[in-house]
Amino acid sequence: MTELLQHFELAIVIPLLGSLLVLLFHNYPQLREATSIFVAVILFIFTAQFIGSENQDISHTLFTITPGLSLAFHIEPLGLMFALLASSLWIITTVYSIGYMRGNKENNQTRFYLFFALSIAATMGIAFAANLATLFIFYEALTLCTFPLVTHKQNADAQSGGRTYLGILLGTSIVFFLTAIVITWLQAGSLNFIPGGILQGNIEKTGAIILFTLFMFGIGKAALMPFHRWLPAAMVAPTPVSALLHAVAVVKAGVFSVLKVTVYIFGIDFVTTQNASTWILWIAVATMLISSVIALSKDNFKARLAYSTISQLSYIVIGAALASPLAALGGALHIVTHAFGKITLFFCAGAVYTATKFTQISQFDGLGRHMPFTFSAYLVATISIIGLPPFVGSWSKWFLVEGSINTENYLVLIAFGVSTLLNCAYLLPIALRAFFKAPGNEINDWAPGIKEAPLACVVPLCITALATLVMFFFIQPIYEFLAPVFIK
Amino acid sequence: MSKKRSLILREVCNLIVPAVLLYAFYVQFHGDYGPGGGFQAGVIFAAAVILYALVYGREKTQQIFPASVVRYFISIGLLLYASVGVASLFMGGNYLDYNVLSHNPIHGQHLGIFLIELGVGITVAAVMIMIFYMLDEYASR
Amino acid sequence: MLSQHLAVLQVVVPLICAPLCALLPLAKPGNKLGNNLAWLLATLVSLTTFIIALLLTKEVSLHGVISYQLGGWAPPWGIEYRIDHLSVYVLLIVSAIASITMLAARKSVEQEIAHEKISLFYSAFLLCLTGLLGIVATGDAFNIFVFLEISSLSSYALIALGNNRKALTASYQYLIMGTIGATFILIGVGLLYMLTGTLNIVDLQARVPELLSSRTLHAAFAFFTVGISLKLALLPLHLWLPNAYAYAPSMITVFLSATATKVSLYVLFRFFFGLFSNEITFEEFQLDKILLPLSILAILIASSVAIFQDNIKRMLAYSSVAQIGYMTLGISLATKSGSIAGMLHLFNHALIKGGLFLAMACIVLRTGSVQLKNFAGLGKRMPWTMAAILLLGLGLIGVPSTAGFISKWYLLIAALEQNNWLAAAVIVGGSLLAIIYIWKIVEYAYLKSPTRQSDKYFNERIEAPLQMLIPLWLLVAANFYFGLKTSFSYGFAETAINNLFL
Amino acid sequence: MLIRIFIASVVLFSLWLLLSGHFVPLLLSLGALSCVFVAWVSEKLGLFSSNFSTLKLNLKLPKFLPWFFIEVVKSNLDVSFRILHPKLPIEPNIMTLDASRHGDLATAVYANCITLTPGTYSLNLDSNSIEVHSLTKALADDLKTGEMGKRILALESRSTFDSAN
Amino acid sequence: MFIAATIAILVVMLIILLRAALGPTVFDRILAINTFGTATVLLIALFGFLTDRPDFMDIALLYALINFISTIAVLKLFRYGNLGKTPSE
Amino acid sequence: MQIMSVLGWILLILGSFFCLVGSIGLVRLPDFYTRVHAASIVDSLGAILILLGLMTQTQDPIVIIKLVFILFFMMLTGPTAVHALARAANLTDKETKVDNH
Amino acid sequence: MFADYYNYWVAIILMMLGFYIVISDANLIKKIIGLTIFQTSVFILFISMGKVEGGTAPILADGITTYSNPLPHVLILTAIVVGVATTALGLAIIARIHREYGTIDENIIHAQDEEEYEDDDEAAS
Amino acid sequence: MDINTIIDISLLTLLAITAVILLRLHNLLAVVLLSGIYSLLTAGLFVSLDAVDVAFTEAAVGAGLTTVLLLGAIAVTGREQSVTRHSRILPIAVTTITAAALIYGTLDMPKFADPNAPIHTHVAPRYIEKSGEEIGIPNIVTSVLASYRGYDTLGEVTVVFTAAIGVMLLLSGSRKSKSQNVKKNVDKNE
Ligand code: NA
Ligand code: NA
Repeated sequence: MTELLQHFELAIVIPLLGSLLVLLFHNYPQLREATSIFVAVILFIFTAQFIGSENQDISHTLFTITPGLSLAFHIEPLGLMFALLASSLWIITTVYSIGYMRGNKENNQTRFYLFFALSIAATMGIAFAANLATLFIFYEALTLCTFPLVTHKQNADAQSGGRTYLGILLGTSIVFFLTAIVITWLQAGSLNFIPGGILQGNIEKTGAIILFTLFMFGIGKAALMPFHRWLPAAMVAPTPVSALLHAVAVVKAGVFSVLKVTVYIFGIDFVTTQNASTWILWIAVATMLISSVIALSKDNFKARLAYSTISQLSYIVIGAALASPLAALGGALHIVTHAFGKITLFFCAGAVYTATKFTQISQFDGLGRHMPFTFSAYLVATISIIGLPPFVGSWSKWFLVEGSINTENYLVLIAFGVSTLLNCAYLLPIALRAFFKAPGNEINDWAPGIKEAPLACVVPLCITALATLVMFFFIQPIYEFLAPVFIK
Repeated sequence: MSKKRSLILREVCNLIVPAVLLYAFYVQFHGDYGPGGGFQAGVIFAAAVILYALVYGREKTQQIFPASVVRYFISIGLLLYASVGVASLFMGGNYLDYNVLSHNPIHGQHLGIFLIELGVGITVAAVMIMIFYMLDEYASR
Repeated sequence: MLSQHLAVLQVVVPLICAPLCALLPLAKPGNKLGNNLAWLLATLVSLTTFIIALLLTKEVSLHGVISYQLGGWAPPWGIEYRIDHLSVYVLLIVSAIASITMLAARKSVEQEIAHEKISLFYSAFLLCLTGLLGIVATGDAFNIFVFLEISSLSSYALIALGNNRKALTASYQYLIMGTIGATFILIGVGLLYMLTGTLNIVDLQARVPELLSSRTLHAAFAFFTVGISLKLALLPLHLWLPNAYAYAPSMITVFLSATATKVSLYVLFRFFFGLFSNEITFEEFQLDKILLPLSILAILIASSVAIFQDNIKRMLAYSSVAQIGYMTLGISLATKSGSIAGMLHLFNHALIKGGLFLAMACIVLRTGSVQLKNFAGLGKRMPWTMAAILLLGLGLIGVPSTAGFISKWYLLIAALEQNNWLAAAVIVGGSLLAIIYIWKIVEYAYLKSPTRQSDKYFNERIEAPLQMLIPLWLLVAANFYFGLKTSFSYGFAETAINNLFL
Repeated sequence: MLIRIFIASVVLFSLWLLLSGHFVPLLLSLGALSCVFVAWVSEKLGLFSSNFSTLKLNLKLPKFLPWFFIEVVKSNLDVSFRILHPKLPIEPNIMTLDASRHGDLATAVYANCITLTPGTYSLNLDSNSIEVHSLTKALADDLKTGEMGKRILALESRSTFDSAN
Repeated sequence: MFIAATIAILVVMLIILLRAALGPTVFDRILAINTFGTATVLLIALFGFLTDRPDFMDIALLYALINFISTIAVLKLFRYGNLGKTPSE
Repeated sequence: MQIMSVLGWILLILGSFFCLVGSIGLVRLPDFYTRVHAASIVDSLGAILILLGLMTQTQDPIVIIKLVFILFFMMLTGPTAVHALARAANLTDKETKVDNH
Repeated sequence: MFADYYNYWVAIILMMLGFYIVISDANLIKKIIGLTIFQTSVFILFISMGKVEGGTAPILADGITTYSNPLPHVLILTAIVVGVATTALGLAIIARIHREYGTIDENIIHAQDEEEYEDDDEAAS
Repeated sequence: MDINTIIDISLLTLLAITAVILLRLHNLLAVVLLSGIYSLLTAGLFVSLDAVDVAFTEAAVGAGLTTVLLLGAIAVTGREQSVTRHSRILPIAVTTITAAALIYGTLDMPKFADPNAPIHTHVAPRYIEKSGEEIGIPNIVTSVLASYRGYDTLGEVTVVFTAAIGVMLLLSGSRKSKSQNVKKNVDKNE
């Protein structure tokens, strides 16, 4: 068994096998979905086994494609955290998907579960990647595997959304990310993720700034403006997809990559000494604020959530760009806290859609009374994202704020304040509307028929909402788990 | 009446065609000594046939040089050439090394050159006749 | 016994079998024996050339350059076949693609070519193969010209056989431009011969350095380069290519797209680095100064034009022009690593484009059209073919783990080594454009429902026959194999260029 | 037929010997083969039916040629004079010659001879007549006297007996 | 003396070329070209003597033949619009 | 030998002269039908004299034979070609005349 | 200078005249003719290279010591054959083009093709 | 100036005149005929440059065969003349540049007929000196063509063969209508 555990790259193989089984059972929906859940659970258990061994410096090189390009995996806290996050949320999302897909009688469900599993496989690859090349390969694989999910509906909207999605993600990665990787290879002679970075002493100041910029824009999944448009575009996908992939896997893969590059390629110290991140910092700040404002203007629920996500991702990029250990730690933490918060919000959106087919916020007046669980969970998650105790979101914001104070970036501090206010402004009114406003015309017509979405939908969103609360109290182990990466 | 119209041409053609055909063979086999060789011989042979076709018509020409047969000769000439090379392989030399074709290298060279020139002549004559046939047939279609 | 003659057998086997193929009885209605025999012969011959190429590869890896004296006359008096790493590399590509093409060809050819012409068709194919292999194998400048013409003439004829009448005009245009190109090459060879008295490439290389100041040598270089560029379809001399590839019979497009321009590029390599040397080419003639902008324009313009094509074969043809730009871009970086990258892309692109056009052949076989709108719903109707197109398309874009990615990786490295940011930008920018045109196909195939011309048929599965799918998926597999394992594709290119560079 | 092929082969081979100049066994035997082949092909092509009579006719030529050559020279001089004359004194006209007594071959020879003599040439042939273009009236009149026609008729008449086959 | 004759023939060729260029009818051109062929035969024959290698008469002989065939072909084409049709009208 | 040389001279010069005259005629004469006469000069006397002149200048029997062949050939084909040409022109003219009426 | 290079220069002029016909004339057959002129002129260039002062044709004969270079002759023999093969093929293509388009004028053919692109070219015409 | 030079220059001049006339003529038949003259003149020039074998071939091919083939093609297409003209600017520019490159290239060429040029001192001398004993036939061109460079000639015959295959492919039989095929095929599949 320990032998088997040595091969943590099986974390990729498990969902791959899962996808194979899904394909095999395409004529037996029950079996197919049972398999999905089963594999998700297996994956989580498998990943969880590694807690405790994250600092043992385990790495494997699978094979070398060509000098510089090798497929290699390692375990380190950041990656393990990401893997745990994705695999745990996969279980919940799978359950939720079953409810959603059946509730909405979607077509091509086999394809859906197939690519879902493939996407998780790719995410695992990103999480355990031991070098930039491996990370890049799975990064691209993730883009491609999620494309069929995004365009699941196969209509004109899906087509144009898919176009933006693919165009920006593939485009930025090939133009900037790949270029940055090649430069890194040429300058450092290595692409490995090494604590403290590999670029120190191999690149001069301007080079470092350019390279950092290339990385930050190249990792389009982090949705830095102006390369953020794919995220709202991807909202044409069925909601579970939006939930898992665009709250967890895809966007988090982006910011995760940002952190990995900052910490293991540049090294936080090096970024600080070279001021490599200065102007990325301001772009991130701007992205954070502008997308919040845009979110305010969106009446479409999922679109608002999407712009909220863009804004929240910038927190993490800011965490990296501030280049202070505490801020970076805050960023890493925010990956987790935002994931739980945002997935809850998306689950809520899906639940509302399944129950009422409503997509616009203005239709939600009084809906809270018909769907109390959903909107309670919504409220909880909202508060967590805004960053108020006793929810876990407050911790990550706290570290980020502390980081900005430590580095004396008071403007950033102010920006955080403004952003928090904006968060309140675009997220809270939805809950207020649902609970306190008089029902609109549409709901009156519908009222007798409206009830909570299927149990398979509601239970998961309650669980994730609850998690934001529970995790608030268990922050110490998470902090200790991540701290070694950032603080020596 | 019609016969007389092209009478001069036919009479002259009757005289010239055998002479030209013979001349083609002369050129074929005297390429070692003077200008000419397989290619030129092939062209001259074809020219004779074409002249005949101009005067007597393609259909009559094809009764004696049928397209189906000419088609085979196109391949046969090239095969003859290429197989001289194969023969030298089997006789222990490099491809197209005529020295090994006979005990005496000079004889080998003579034999090799003779055969390949023959191959050239056959293919070229057949090809040129064929192309003429094809173009003309196409024009009359 | 024949093992020491492999070099010449590589070329002579198809050469001898071409007339044999033409000798097969003409098919009569209802009797396909002759046609099937012709196909069988062509396939066996192609496979044989591939095996010979493999044996040669082994030989060259073990013992280095093979020199074969044709007619037993020592060079420079006789013609020499000279096979080194570079030649073997291209020989392998050409013979492998020929084998794949022939394995897949039977049904497509039966459909597209008139019954009574099929044995001639295969004969012409073998001639084309002979020509291409001959160009690569030879070490004699004039012999290149002769075999170039064999391959060119047969391609003109084969292209003209396409069912659209535009195939004829395309073929004619190719004939004119190709012949101008060949004549320019002839002029180049003539001037070189005039200066040195020799035609043997090795002998030429020994004699060229002392002539560097000669303006005649400059002119020879210019004419040779322009001539090859015409054959290579380097922008702006590419005009013949798009229609030729778009309207040729499907299998011919498969074969030519993957081999013809590649062989021309080989000649360019041979000429720049084998006949002249990298020092002369870049330092004396400053070739990179012209080649770089042209390559950049080729990538950008041709990729952009490809986007607007509705005929997918034409789209892919324009893409080929762009990809040729990538290869010449590699050369124009004037470094070893640049040339290696160009060579590597030559290899990888042959697999990818061959595969894509083979998929087009499948689609033509089943639907008769490669218009974009015809692709609507094909994802369901021809799932395996479309999946292959998608995967090969990813290769063309340069998604990691595909062969195309490896090419771009090395091209980028080569460009950035020189701090050539423009080139780097173009390399990645070209990929962006590739995303657009590849994704047009993917969207139509997967996201559009079939046009409702005849509902009855339009949801039926019409997957291509296994005979074509297997070769197609072999290429797909190769696309990924060489995307994950580069020891041969890169390693051989590296050795080849290292041996060639001073 | 075989006889004709044989005779033709012999004639052709003598031509070969005249042309060749290389009398080595190989070339001689190749020449012989070629001649037989050409003779055979010519027979197949139907070239001999009149060829032999032409050959026999050619044997009579030595008597005809000197007279004809002189005629040619005369007319050449005449036409040259007119060409070089500043005033270009010509009076082209077309007339018809009677050739009803001539056989096919003789008509052909007649027409060719007319053409070979500058100043006149045959425009068209008919079963009984030859249409002739002449540069001057005088030349036309010369022709009309029929001297040439008679001589050619004489050439033919002595060879008609074997043109029957 | 060969020189004089050669030069004369060259001049002849030049003049004939003039007629070929001027035309005006196709027949004028064919006539000119036919005559040009004769002149070329004579030139080659003279040239063999000029260079003292008179054994190249083959070329002249070939010319005479070729000249004839192309003239006939042109005329056939002109009259019948076709090269190989049996003239049976 | 001397006689042959002189004879050759005369023949060649005369031949050249007639060729020149013929070519001049080809330019000077007014229409196609008259130009045919000029061309005939080159084809007949011009060619005959030059070829005869050449025959006097060699002792090699093969060369002489080849010259004879050339002469024979030209005398056979020249008038034939001219006749065919004239006939074609004549017929064409007649046809166009018919068309015009 | 002039006599040293006269052959080459005239050959170049001839080549360019042929080349000009190829690229400027709209008639497909004339283009082919231009091509043959272009190629023939290149042959002249080659053959001029092979000439040796005072040499004669490279056919061994007693008493002759200087021969012109035979190699260009050999190369050009091959090139001539290649040229006529190209011409034949080109003419065959032209014949087909004429049947399909009813013209051999390049511009008219292009115009017809353009129309067809606009119409949409479902592979068969 | 010796007679060789005179002939050489005269023939070249005649060639140039012919080419210019060709350029200006648009009557296809006339063009074909003149291209025949061009070939004849070239062949004459080849004789004067000692290339008798080449002259022989050029005469047979250029003046004879090509003319017949061109006429055969005209039989198909009719004596249609160019109706339209291309723009002249690009062709003139291209030819001018090409010519300039070539003229530039001549500037360092060995002199015409210079016996000490590299072309006459390397490789070729072996053919002239040794072919008699190595091959044993007097015509050096034949020796080189058929033996020393016999492989080129094999290629040349293959080119001719290719042309024949090509012409047969293009002109024989009937064209297969694609639309019919596809229909048939689709039916088969359904
Ligand atoms: Na010869
Ligand atoms: Na007369």
